[in-house]
Amino acid sequence: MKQKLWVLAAALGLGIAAAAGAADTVKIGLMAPMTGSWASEGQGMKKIVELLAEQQNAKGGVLGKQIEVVTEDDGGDPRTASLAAQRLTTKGVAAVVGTYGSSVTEASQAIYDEAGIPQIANGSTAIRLTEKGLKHFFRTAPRDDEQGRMAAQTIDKLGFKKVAILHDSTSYAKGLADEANALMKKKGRDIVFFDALTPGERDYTTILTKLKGANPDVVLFTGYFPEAGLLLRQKKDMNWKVPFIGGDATNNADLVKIAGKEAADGYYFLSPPQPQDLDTADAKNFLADYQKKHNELPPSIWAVLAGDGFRAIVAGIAGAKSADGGQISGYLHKDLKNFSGLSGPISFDAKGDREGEVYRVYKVDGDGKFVLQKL
Amino acid sequence: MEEFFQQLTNGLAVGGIYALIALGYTMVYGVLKLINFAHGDLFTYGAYLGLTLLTSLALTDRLGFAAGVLVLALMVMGLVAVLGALLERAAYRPLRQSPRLSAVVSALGASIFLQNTLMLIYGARFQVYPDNILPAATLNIFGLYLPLMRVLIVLASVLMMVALYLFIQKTKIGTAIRAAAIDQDAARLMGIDVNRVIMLVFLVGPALGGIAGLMVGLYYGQINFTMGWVYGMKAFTAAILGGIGNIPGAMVGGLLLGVIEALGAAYISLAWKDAIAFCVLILILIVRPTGLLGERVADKV
Amino acid sequence: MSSAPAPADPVKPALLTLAEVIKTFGGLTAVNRVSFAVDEGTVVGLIGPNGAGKTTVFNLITGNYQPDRGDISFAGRRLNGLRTHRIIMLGIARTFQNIRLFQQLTALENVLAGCHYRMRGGILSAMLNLPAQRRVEGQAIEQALQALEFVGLTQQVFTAAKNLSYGNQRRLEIARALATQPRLLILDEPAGGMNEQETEALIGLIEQIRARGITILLIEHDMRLVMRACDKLVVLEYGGKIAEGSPERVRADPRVIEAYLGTEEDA
Amino acid sequence: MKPRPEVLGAGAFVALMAVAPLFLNAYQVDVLNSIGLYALLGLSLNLILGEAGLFNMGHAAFYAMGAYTAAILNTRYQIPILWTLPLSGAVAGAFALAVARPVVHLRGDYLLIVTIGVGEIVRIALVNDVFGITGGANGIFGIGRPRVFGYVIRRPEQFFYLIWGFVALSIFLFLRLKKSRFGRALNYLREDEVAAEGSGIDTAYYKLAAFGLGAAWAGMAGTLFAAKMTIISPESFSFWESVVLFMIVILGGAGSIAGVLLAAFLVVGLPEVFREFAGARMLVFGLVMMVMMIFRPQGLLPARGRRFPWVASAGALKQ
Repeated sequence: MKQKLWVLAAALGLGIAAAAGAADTVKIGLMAPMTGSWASEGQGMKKIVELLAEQQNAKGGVLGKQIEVVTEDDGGDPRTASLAAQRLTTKGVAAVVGTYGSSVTEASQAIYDEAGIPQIANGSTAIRLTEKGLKHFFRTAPRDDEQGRMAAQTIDKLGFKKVAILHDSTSYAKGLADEANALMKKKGRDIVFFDALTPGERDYTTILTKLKGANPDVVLFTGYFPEAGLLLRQKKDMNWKVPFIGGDATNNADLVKIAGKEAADGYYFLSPPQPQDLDTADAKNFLADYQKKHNELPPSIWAVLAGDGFRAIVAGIAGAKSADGGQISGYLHKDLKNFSGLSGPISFDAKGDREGEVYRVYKVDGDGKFVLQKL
Repeated sequence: MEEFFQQLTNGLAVGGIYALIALGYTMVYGVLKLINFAHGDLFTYGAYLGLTLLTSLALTDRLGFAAGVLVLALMVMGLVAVLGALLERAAYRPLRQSPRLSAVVSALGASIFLQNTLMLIYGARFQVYPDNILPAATLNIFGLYLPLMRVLIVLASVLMMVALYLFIQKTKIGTAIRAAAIDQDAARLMGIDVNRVIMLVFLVGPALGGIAGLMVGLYYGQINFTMGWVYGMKAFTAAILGGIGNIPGAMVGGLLLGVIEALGAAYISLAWKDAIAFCVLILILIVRPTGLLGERVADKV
Repeated sequence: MSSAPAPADPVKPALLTLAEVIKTFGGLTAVNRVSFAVDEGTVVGLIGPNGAGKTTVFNLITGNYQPDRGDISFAGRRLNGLRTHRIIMLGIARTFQNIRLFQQLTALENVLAGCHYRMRGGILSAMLNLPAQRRVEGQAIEQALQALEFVGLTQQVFTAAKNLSYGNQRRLEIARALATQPRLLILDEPAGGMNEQETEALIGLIEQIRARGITILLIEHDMRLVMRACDKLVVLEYGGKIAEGSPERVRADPRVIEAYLGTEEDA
Repeated sequence: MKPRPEVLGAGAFVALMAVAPLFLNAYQVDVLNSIGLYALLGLSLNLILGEAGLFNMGHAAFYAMGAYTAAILNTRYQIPILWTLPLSGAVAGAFALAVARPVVHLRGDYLLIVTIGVGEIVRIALVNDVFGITGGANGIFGIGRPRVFGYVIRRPEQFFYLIWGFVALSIFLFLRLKKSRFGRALNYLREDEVAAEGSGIDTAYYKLAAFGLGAAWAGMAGTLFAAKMTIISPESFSFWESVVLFMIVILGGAGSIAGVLLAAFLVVGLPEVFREFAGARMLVFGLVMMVMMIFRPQGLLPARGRRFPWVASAGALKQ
């Protein structure tokens, strides 16, 4: 046993040696789900941030130093994330981009805050993340309450009266469902159904039958795309023609593959703009570069928002003329106004939330394309 | 009332799949007294192999829908059966004389291993069957919507179960399986090659699990490498519900569990659906550990 | 209670009595209206062909099975419905037909199981290692060592049970049973699998146990042992009692001879 | 008299661990903290699975009970988190007793299935915000940092001493327990239940006692977990958590305290060292489980027979 422990200790020791590197670069951390259920998002985040760093370094880096991106895998899991955060703090990063899931981000927040390292999350939309008064936490993603507001508004504009709300009991989906529910009730909409499905199953006919019994004008599903695809597919099998509206977690090309084009036709969802719908010149140029390098578009807007987080950090370091966490955070809070991000202008409010409206409404057409709607 | 019957048919369709998988559990348990935890993953392999064969060989394009799917089903059954036999050889046979815990742990290890092999090969993302394979038609009977494919799935399941039942009850090989299930030593004395019986059980059970996987893939379209776990747990519950080791029991248990789930979700709570299924399992084990159709056997002291 | 057994000594009631005990499994009647008594200080043998229900009778006495009908009482106390460990605590100890030792544990640990119920101390006193706890442990170990010495396993105190020879495993089982300080010791085929020498030594051991005032009820196929060691025999066939009495009388009983040799129609 | 090699090994291990935080960075210390928590949970499961041989694959449920009790008491009633230790242990233990009572007589693999079911029911209950106190999928956040003698425990190395101190205390107590009649009774159960009952041991009582004590300890480990993470949510108590704990006990050697420690290091520590192969971690787990059962079912460091040194000398005198 003793021997085996020594081997382990030695292996851990090697880890330290590797971590102690040179200090003539500015290190920016990226915490992303490189493995696990959200690995495709994490891969996209990494590709975008690394390409941006490459381009910035070609322009001379920041503060006259080259930028080094240090990526750590959070596995899409809170406990792995807290270890990833510990690793990044010990590697001397100036600031951190990431991550995707809200509960995953939450597990890392306190660690960065206590270490005085600014963190800009890209996919974490849970409201409470910015309600804790953390000085060093920001996000380029919108908040769930904004999406909830947008959902209520869209249902209003489309003229639906009786609404069924279905979530999947995850933190994100439940939060969004609660938010939309409260807003629509206030406006006098009739909420005829509010319940959760079990994610990860195949057969949702039981739920659909129950939903149909409630006879809604529209169903708001706040969960993720795999379930949304199955719901649409099985809904079509039942010959039920009610429209579905989904949240941004259903913004994924696989939705149409799972549902089939015919069943997905007419499905609405809310989302920040798709990468290809970004209309600034900056975004168009960058996406062209990205496509040239990786021969594909970024997997989702969330990866692009990681790129925005990275750009904001670089701007913060340049603006504060320092790689010190406190200075960067101070600059981001006060001085960064209408910074030109890939996804539009970026400013942070006192809580670290992004100012301005980000959500758009999309509809799936007969070819399975996601078409931006003007409502 | 209409909604009640609709939910009933929903439950039966899901239950048919459970029953088909439950047969594999119940056969292995009958002969080896082992919970083959990896059985649910063999089901997943059926779904993945089906997808790969379907897309790479373009069977339905070449042979048409019916013949294509039939050939595909036979191929999947064959491959998964071989996989099942290999599993028995590698993970269970060396432990035949070991304490029960060893075999259970090995089974669990095999399950984790199979599942993650699949993940490394295909990736962690959902895989999607092409959506234009099956004819989409929905029957409307007295106001009940019955998608044609669901009806076919239940029919195919029941057909296979009946065939298996007749095979076990009426053929000589089936008698050997039943004998080995009652007492392996006695069966051996009667000149039955118990190793071959066990091998056979590990061919037939996985073949049925594999075809269930293919049906799920074809009908639901979306598969993923962890799905065998949930289906496996449910199917095992079904096997216990019906009386483990008992083939009609697995059929009854599967269909019943599907219906309990559907009605529980409809009239008790959607969000607690799986908890309801597990409560049924625990209650059965407390109240009637032999299941609905099982017989009570005294423990040897 | 028509055929209630008459105690041999009318002054002193029997230590163990079975009255009209019935046990069925499914459709099979394993024990059919069996009655007999075991007097204190005697050695009683329960014999009969394979499948006659002998071991089932033992399992009924020690509470592993519950009788469907009939009464079992020990030292004036009804045993029906009691769980096995309660019955052991009343003063009945047993060994098993297929040796049931704690295979991975040492001989000493095995025998300490028999001392267990007379010891005091729970989780807390063990964790705190209180003086009382240590004293109790010390006494138990002493008693366990005595039991091991009694059966002649002094050399194997720290040997794992699975590494003992067959004969020694049987002895260890007896030592474990004796460590419960029983009034009645039940032995299920104690000479099973033993060679002649070992059987001889076992007969000596049974004499010694008896000399300690412990009553013995045993199942055995080895007729030499049965005839030499037992004061009384009870013969079972197909779950029912067919004879009872001294070895000489039973040996001469035509029904017993028939049961053991088979009738002409059977053959 | 020369000390035995395992005593030397244990001494070296304690010395090494005592100074480890001085040489390691925050991340590495945090990995050791994770290992410590798993070791603690492994030790608690070892009582049930390793010592008593009861197949429990729902241990995460008891762990969750403790963590949630602590978190609720701390966030709602502002009870300092470490003060909740006894109560969260008691709640987890009482829950285990209530659950185990009707099912504990079931045969090994049936018990396994039931405990998996219980684990899932608890997780579903937590996700569905049962009684409105578990916070649903969000879990409970804002759990206070623990304080020891006025010091706030915050940094990884501070947690290191808290967690490993508790591990050391647990090992100390469990070693004593192992030597006592209680510890032996659990082993009798594992080896042969019928023979145990037939030797006068109340098997039903000891099965429940093993469940209760093991669960109570897991509950206390849950408190430490909640204190360290400051946020707990149902996904931390999934079925796979139970599987990993089951593995730690089986891999190390059922009933072996040193084995559990070693297995915790291997199962939690190695994937951190070889992070680039993280995707294959579970695959290796599965393979190891199969291969171990075939070639080394007793585990890496199997438990040894109790020695009773004073008996050895007494026995020698007699001979």
